Amino acid sequence: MSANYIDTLQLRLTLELCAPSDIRFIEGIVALIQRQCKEVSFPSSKCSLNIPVALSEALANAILRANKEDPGKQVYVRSAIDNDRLVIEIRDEGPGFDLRTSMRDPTLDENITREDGRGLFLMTRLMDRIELFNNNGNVVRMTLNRHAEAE
Amino acid sequence: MSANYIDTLQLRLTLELCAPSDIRFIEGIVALIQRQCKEVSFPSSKCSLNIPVALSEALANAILRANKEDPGKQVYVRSAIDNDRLVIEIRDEGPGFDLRTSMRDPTLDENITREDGRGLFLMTRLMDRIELFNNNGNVVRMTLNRHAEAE
Amino acid sequence: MSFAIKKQSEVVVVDVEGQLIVGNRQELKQKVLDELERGERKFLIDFSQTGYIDSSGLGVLVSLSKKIREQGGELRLANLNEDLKTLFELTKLDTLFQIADTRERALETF
Amino acid sequence: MSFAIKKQSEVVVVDVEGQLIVGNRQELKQKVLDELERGERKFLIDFSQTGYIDSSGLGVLVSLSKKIREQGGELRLANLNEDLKTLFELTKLDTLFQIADTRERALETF
Ligand SMILES: Nc1ncnc2c1ncn2[C@@H]1O[C@H](COP(=O)(O)OP(=O)(O)O)[C@@H](O)[C@H]1O
Ligand SMILES: Nc1ncnc2c1ncn2[C@@H]1O[C@H](COP(=O)(O)OP(=O)(O)O)[C@@H](O)[C@H]1O
Repeated sequence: MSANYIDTLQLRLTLELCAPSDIRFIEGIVALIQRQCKEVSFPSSKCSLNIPVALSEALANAILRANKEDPGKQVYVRSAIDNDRLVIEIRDEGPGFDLRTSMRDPTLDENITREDGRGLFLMTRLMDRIELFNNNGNVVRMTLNRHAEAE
Repeated sequence: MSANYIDTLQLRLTLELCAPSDIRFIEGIVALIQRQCKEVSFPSSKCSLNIPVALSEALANAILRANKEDPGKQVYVRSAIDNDRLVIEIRDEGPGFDLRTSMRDPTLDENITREDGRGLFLMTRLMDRIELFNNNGNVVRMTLNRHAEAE
Repeated sequence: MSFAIKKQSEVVVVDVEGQLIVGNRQELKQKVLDELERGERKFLIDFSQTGYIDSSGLGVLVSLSKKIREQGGELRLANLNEDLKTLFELTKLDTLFQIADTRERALETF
Repeated sequence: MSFAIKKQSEVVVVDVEGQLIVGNRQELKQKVLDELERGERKFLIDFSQTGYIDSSGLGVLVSLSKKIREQGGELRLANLNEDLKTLFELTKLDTLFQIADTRERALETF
């Protein structure tokens, strides 16, 4: 179906899942959500760059930083995609964190040769909006508009 | 991802859409929901027979019988798929109907050579459960279990 | 979806490519009735490339079969996959139609 | 996803097939460090068959580049598609690496 067809149908796809704290699940979860985005004809470079990279970062942080790969802890993912935007929420069982104090600029000379510290930076650059909530754990909500980056 | 992988993730996919009262949309909507069912590794003959035929019948009735192809009326579809079952709700803007009095047995000698009247019969045979509700129009809810037909 | 028609030794063979459903059954009906009017009497519908068939599609097959028989002709079906066989059994239409496993078998015995 | 390694005129060429992400970056790191230990000094990573790269993947490229340089060697990258170019520009890693458009161009100038 063409993008126009999708507009006519006012299609909305929601995905919910709960994954063990194991980084081997990341690639499959990303592929699932990529396919959901393609189903509503999300722009192709958003499907191949922005969404997989930002989602992969958020999942890696939830599994490694928040849940510390504890097999007793889970990561909850919810994505909602419609003609206007993608909203993904990732909930972990960690303490939460503060975006401003946790993120550094990896493009600065003193950081550019560091191996880590590019995750939150990429999430904020590749998504239109990042929000944090505390709700029985820590929720990271990422929003990507289908069209222009303006809100 | 294998079916087992999907079980581990407790995946749940929800689709919502609103279609104009035009039978040309049926095939595309059926294909969309078929792909969602394949995404959670629903058994293959349910994806290729039970779901498309029952859904196609319900959509055709909503568009032709309930909305009478009135371009001012819409058909609303909501499907929710998880590891256990598929639930599809089709809401039209018609008066509603009664399953018992509307359905006849098309396998009887007096009906077998008739052109029409096999839709509701197929829906009940291909799905595990059919329910009707009135909710600002008429809602047909069809449930198909992933595994045995028992409830 | 589309309907490819060709003639094979006295028999009009129709391939149903894709779905046979409420949205396109009129097209199949018209194509077959045109051939019937032109004098053709032997018809074979081949489902090897068919996805699913809905009740409207089944209905069109029933009514075509009747019209063809009224003109002294015959309609046969071939190549139903497992799903389509189930559909014909559920509706008992397997008792109404001459159904062959393969196109060759159907053509042989006309 | 997998990493195919072969030697092409003095240069160790690695093809990244699929994603380069937190789940597999260690495998790439180990493979390249093994070659470095074996005495290899010229490395080319080809991304023509790569999907996406996450920050861990980028991190591994940064640290490999450092380790190789410390041994007097050199790491080059080739065949970044538009998405990967955007990723390297966003992180300014396009200024840190020698990036060639094609594998041939990268091999020529080593
Ligand atoms: N979900 C999370 N829960 C707790 N802390 C987090 C989470 N996500 C990020 N952080 C904190 O933010 C820091 C920076 O994250 P990031 O930019 O992704 O770089 P890296 O993960 O490579 O350190 C992490 O090291 C961690 O302390
Ligand atoms: N959504 C609906 N709204 C109103 N009436 C309906 C609806 N679905 C079915 N019906 C009624 O039930 C009858 C039988 O439907 P069905 O078994 O699908 O056969 P057919 O549509 O070929 O008549 C229809 O003719 C119609 O009167």
